[in-house]
Amino acid sequence: MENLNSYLIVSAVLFSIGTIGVLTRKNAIVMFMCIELMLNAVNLTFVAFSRYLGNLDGQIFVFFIMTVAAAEAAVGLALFISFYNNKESIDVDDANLMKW
Amino acid sequence: METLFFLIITLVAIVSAILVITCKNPINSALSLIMTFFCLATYYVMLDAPFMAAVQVMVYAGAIMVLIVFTIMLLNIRIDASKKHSHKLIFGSIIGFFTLLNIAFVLMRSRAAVPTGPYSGDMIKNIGHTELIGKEMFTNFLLPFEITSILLLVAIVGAVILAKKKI
Amino acid sequence: MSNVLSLTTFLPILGVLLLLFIPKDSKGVLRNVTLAVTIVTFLVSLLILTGFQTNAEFQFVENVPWIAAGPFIMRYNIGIDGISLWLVILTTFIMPIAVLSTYTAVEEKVKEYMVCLLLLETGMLGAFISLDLFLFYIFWEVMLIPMYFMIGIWGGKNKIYAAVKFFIYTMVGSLLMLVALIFLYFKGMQAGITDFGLLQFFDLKLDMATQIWLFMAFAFAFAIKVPMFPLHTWLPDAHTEAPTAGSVILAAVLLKMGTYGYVRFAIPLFPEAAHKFAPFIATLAVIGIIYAALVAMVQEDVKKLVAYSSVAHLGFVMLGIFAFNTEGITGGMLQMINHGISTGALFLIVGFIYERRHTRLITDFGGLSKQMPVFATIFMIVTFSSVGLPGTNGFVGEFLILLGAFESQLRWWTIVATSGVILSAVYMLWVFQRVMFGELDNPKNQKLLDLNAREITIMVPLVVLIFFLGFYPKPFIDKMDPAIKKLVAQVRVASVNAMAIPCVDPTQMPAGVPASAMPPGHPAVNMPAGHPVVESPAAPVANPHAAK
Amino acid sequence: MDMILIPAVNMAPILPEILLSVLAMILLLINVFVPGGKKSNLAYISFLGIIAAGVLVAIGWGAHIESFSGSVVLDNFATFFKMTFLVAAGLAVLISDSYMEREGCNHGELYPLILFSVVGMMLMASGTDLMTIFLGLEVMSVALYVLAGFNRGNKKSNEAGLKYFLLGAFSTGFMLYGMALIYGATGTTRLFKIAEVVGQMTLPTTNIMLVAGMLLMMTGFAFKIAAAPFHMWTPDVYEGAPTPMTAFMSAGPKAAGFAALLRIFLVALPTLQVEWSQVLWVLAVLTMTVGNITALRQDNIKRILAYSSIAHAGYALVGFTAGNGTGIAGILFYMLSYAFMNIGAFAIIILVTKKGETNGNVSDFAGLGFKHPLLALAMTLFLFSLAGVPPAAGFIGKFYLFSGAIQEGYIWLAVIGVLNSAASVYYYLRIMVYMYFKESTEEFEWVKVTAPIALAIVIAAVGTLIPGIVPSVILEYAQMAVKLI
Amino acid sequence: MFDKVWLIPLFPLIGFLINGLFGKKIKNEAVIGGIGTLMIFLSFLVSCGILMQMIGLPPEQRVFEKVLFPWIHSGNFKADMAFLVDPLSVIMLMVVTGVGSLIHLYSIGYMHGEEGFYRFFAYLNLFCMSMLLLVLGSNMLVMFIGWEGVGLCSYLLIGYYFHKKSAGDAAKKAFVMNRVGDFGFLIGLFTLYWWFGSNHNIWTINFVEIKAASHLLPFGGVVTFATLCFFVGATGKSAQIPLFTWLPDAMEGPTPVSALIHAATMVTAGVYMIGRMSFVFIKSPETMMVIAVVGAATAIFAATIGTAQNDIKRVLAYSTVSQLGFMFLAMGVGAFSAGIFHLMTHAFFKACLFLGSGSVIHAMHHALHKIHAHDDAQDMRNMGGLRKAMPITFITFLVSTIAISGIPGFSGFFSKDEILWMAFANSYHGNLNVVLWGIGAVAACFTAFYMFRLVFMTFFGECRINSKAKSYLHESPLVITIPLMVLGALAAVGGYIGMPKILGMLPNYFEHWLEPVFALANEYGSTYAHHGAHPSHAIEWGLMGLSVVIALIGIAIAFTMYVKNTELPGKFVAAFPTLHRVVYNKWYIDELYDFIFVNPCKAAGQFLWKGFDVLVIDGVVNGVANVVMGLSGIFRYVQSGYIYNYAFSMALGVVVMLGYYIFK
Repeated sequence: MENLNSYLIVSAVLFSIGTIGVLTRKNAIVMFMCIELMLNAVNLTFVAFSRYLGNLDGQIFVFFIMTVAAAEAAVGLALFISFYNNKESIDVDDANLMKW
Repeated sequence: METLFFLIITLVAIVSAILVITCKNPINSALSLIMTFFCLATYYVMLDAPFMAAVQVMVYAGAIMVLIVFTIMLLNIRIDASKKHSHKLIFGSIIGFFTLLNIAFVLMRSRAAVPTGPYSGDMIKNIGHTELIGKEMFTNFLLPFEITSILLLVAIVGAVILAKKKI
Repeated sequence: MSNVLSLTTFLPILGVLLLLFIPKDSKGVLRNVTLAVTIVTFLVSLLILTGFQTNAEFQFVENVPWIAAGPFIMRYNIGIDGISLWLVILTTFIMPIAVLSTYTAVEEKVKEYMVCLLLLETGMLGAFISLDLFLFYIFWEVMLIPMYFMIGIWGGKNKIYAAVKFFIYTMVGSLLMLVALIFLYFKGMQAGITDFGLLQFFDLKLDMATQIWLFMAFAFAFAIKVPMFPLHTWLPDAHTEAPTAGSVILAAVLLKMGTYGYVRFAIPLFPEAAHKFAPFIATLAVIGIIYAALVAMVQEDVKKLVAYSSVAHLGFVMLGIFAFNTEGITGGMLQMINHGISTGALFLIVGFIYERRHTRLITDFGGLSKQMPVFATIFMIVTFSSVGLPGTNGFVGEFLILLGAFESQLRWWTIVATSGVILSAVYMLWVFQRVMFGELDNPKNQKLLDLNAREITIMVPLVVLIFFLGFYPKPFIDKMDPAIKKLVAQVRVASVNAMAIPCVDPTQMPAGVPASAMPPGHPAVNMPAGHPVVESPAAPVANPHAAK
Repeated sequence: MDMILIPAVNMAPILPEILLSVLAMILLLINVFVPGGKKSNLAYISFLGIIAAGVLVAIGWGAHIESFSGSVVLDNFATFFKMTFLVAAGLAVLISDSYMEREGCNHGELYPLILFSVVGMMLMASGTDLMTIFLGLEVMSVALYVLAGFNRGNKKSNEAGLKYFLLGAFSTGFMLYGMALIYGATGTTRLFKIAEVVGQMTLPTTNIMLVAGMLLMMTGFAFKIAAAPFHMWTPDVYEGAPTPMTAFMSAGPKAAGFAALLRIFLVALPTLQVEWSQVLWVLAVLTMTVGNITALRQDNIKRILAYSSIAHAGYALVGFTAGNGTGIAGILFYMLSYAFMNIGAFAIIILVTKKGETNGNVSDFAGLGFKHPLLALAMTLFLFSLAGVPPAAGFIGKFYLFSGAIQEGYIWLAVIGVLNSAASVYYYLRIMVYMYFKESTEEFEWVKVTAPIALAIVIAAVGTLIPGIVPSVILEYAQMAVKLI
Repeated sequence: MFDKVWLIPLFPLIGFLINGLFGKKIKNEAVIGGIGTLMIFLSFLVSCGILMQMIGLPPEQRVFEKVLFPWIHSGNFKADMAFLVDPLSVIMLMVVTGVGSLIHLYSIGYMHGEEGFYRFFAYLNLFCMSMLLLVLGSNMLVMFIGWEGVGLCSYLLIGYYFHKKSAGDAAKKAFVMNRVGDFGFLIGLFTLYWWFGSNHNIWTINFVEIKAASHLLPFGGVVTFATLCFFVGATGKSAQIPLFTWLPDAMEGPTPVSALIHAATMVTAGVYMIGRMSFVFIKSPETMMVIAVVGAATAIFAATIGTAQNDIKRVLAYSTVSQLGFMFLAMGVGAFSAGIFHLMTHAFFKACLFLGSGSVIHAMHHALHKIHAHDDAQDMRNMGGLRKAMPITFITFLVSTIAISGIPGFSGFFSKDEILWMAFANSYHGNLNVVLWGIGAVAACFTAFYMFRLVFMTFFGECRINSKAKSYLHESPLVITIPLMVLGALAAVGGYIGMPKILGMLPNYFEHWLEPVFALANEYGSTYAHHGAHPSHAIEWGLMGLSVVIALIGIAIAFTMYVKNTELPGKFVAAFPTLHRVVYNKWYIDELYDFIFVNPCKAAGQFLWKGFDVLVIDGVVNGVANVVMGLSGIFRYVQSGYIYNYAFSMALGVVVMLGYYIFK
């Protein structure tokens, strides 16, 4: 088994990539995917810690995060569809009715 | 050997993650993301958490990503071809970089807790990961588990209310 | 009888409840009911006056628990002494007059107007009677609301700016005071003080730095309300835009909150700091006197002129208060009452002609004496009261202020301030001349009617008081005297205790004015400051001819 | 293979949650079987359910019960916050019906969603495990994402849902990462165990993983309470969401965010107070200033109240920074009064705006003061309370918040706070200026005041005024709630 | 009788209240005028009673203080409403009530038919009351009530014809200038009060108490400051340099007002005040010198202006200023009783002169009115030869003119000569005495000149009035001429009670009468006076003769220029145009004051208002608001509406927070 830090670093890298994705992409679905990527990075951290610490709390947490991700995916995608129905687009640039 | 394997997986994971955020076509992004998820599942196996790996593949790669891809197809989204926001890219990257930097520093200079838990690798191998997880979940984490049911109900209701053509 | 203070304070609220049941359109009933309520309030307040024992103690005290949560205990703690007594009476006295003044001036939204007036009365009375710092603060803020609406709804064309400026200006100051108040409470808590009761804080010993900060916060809030130069600019705007009754109340009572705040709170709570700041505040007061007078002189709008004259008058009050002696503070207190009467009357007068002509520009008038002799007479009396002619109320206050200040370390300030007496004559008489004297050449003015019975009824009590206070201020002074003496003693003891303050020897030059600033060799200037006391005429005093 | 023995659990701490969940599910069923027609009945039922839940919550006052192996607790702190959520939800339910009817999106699912989000909030307030809190937060959030975009035919509502969802999920990422780091640093997710571990650490403040975890986790809650710089979603979402939901979102989730954050910081990380109060200091100043200053130039009334809501989070953070009994009690008090006054204000906005949320500018309030004096009077009361002018509850709340800061020596923070408060007066006054000082330019279209909305306004007004005059009625409870945490 | 002293001011007060409140309803001029006159006459009677009683008392018992009621008591400060009866105040009482009664009587005729007749009498009564308060006040503050009260009445009466802008201006000017003086008075009061209080714990402003404590006062120093301040007050009230310009303008008021207020009584208040506090003033040699110099300078300065005026009342006004200068000169050289004496005689002859001029104006006005001409009824160039039409007026006027010119045998001679002699013989001002005497003598010469110029232009020579109006000129009614005759008689013989000792015919009753009042001052004075050789009787006789000669020279010049050779004035003007213009325009003092004080004040007011109040203060206030609003404008654009920007903000927040903790 690799040591804890390797996993943590990988997860950090993935988290950062996810962050960058959210900040740079304009397609709402891609943004959401990037968020999923961030959540997965967190999951990896949890599992790694869990394994290292020898308790399963972290893995349980991951389990719940996955549920949450699923729930969010359902609601989020419904929102996207609803948005798309109104705007014929899923580009967040088009979500600019309200500003200033 | 294991290290090499780890490195390869890592390489794949990071490259596919980068692809997620760089691919112009959302479908490609989604596929790359699935790739990343598989890599993560591999990590979970390496971390003695086979149950998590299974769930990862089923829930994430299976359910969530299918949903996403389905939506992308449904909405028939054009390729993300609108003009590039280079400043956005730059600033986003800088922030991402600093996020990474920060976290890296945190990890380098941090002290994780002293491992005190009872669940060693051997124990997991002996008893079985799924059973242990199940025991934990239905004893210590019963309430969160119950909450997820409500969460999923809310999500279902919400999705219906938002996306159903006619209510 | 024991809670007559509460009764007085909250009677107007009862009046508000009464008003709510009167239909909007019966304006006459609304007005009369409001008038009746204010008159009853005034009569009840007379009970306070008659029951008041002439001593330095707080009387009619009511002290019941109110809020007790966390570190704080607030109590409904009220009472009056000689200082607040007259301000309470002034308030209840001015209110019927203010109400009467609106009988024809306010035709729209009468109900709301009357409600505002009554709420305002409660707010003002509450602030004057509070002995609990927190309670005081509540009333202090509550007062703003009806006044804000009065300016904003029934005001002139620039009313919104004026109303918002009034509100925010005051709010900034009072919120900083709130911070200081809380800080003071925690300081007190360390010394064993258990609630916000004002009296306990008088005995609190604070170190100099704390006192200075707290004093600054309090003084800032009160200075805005007074208003002192250079924080006065909300006042001309507010006055100009406010309806007559609003201006009257603003001038007569609301501004007194500021000066009262100094007397009741800022000075006795932080006496050492007050001493330290006395030259500074006196400087601002004196600048205010001169400055406001000069600015008043060139105003084109009568109301604005009166507003600036208020700034000058309140400058006198501040000077008197910061003399820290009985004469000065008595003068200051009297001047508060006087200013309430005189300037209130001036605003009423401006209101009368505004109602008739719908203009307040001085140039639109001229020669009104011919057309309106009664008005002219009253205007003149009030003008001279405002100028401070002996025999009118204005003089007694001004004189005592100047006398007290001259006795104190503020001698040089007094001399400058006294010249404000000249300037006040200039601008008041000038405006009087331009409005009342000269040819009655504007055709619109030729049809003006003289004051009617109602208007005369409004003015007569004020005029009577102008002379009464001018010739026989004794009852007023006597009632407030013990309280003021107590205050002076409080402050004096503190000044002796203060380490960093030079002792307040009347012969000592104030630290703020270096002797070198005086023209050298000028006998008139150098003399009163540090001239050696010559006991016997045989002493070798300067006689230029003796050598010859 | 052994059977899993589910331990005996005490359901008492989550009785209200169970009640509300069951009620919500019943409502869903009713909605399915009684389709179409008026949905008012659902509103009434849920209002009654909320009252019933309120009774249940109230019964639990004074108890201290831990349950589910330390996942959840029943204490006064939780009870107080639960009451706040119920107040917010009850008022929101009352003002929803006629609005939704007007906007043509009166779907029966609204009420179950509100109830579910309340369940989420309650779990946040009573959860003593990071997982419980996280899941509560998600239940609340997911429901709110839907509620924000509930009027799906409306582009603004849609957009609001989208923004809220994306940004909410994004912040969840940070929060989870923070929780992961805390888990890594302490080896547990139970709050009291974290406190135990941290308590045994030498120099916990130098444990960078712990501190970073704390900060990242705080980010997520800061997002929910709309603290700068995590506040950016607030104006847009508040503007776009259906007004009753805006009202609900401004009161409920904010309080829930504070509840969770307070519990985590005070129970799990009190040893790090030096660290978090420093951050909160900065956040408080930023939040107040950004909220108030930006609000000055807004014209849309919902946006104004959105920025004002940001500013109020800032005030509450002032009390949080102090971290003492006074300040925390101030937060509790403030959140409750804020629910009253803000939802009250939104209720009036609902009445003034027209279909499709047009007519939502400040200038559309012109002349309200004399056309509908009672309504305007109520609005005035709410606005003065928001501005912190006595004798409204808002003043007492601010008084305690700032007192807390002053007590701990954060004088400058208090000074910045009051200056902000003074600046904020401007935009509240501006609404009143339009209501009273300006004549309406167009004939006012009168929205019928239905009984529920009138009831809501009355409740809100009473709830704003009474605690202002006799604050002890609530403050005492807030004090007790704080003591037991 | 002494304790009835409060009746004296009470009567005019009653008159004021009756006429002021009900005058408009009474309407009947006879009743109004009757009430007004009766009231002041009653005061006169009471005053006579007091005088009689006082004459019967030994000199040391002639001081009586009557406390009416406590007025302002605060801390150490005590001021009662109290009256002081002593020889000095009794003299003033007699002058004020006596002359006042006559002028009231005169006014009934003079003001006949004026709109606001009742107002006039009300004001006049009020004035008398104030003046009596001033005279009777036993402490500085009561005196100050009167002091400002007379200023008020002066304001009201000058502005009586309020529809005329000039009247309004003049009234305001009078009041403001008086206020400048009051400023000095107050500062002086404060200084004395503070000095006594802080140094000797004597907190008083009571004249009797100050007198008792006056030995504690140092010479010079603080006393100089205080007395100079008081003197500023006196210059304001008594129209001395530099505050004299209001008095000529005050002639805008009706003529009886000029006679009563601006000649006989109010303007002498400054002199009276110095007399009242002689024991303080004398303690400051510097102040005494200043008073003397200012008095002398005013005397000559006003006299020069008087020579060039054409308005009959303005000539008299400058004459008044000049005569007041003489009185101050007397005070300044320590000749207090001489000053008071001149005050009294001046009251007689100047009142007579003013009333006479009023009679002339009345007639002129009447005549011009009949023919609807708009010539100036007060311009002497329109008069001439009136002695035939108005014999009584002429005779009384001539008598008074002779008196003021200092022709022996008439009252003015005694008093003025006494002053000139004291100026020469005084032992306080070293070698300055000759100068003072010289200036006084020249001023006397000018006096004789312009007064006779006035007489000649008005009563002698050709009648220059519009010829049609000539037939309408006739003598005034009896109600006007009776006061003239009484005053004329007093002007002629009034001086005999104060005849200088050297003439030896009568003892100087006046000086003896005032002796107890001024004894203390003289005692203090003697401590620093030069005790050199006292000028001999011969010198005194010589100077007396010289002053008579000087007066005669003045008369002669006037006679030459305005009776014999009437072209001379024109030639003179042609020869010295600049001088004439400057003198005619009163040395441009008004313009100078406008330039130095009035305009800068207005400019400062404008600047402070528009420049400072609006621009700077409100600029800062609104500026803060605008900056905040501007910030708001910037902040709101941060809210771009784009999700990734919002996300960016959040991420940035996280990075900064983490970064701070990691790298700190």
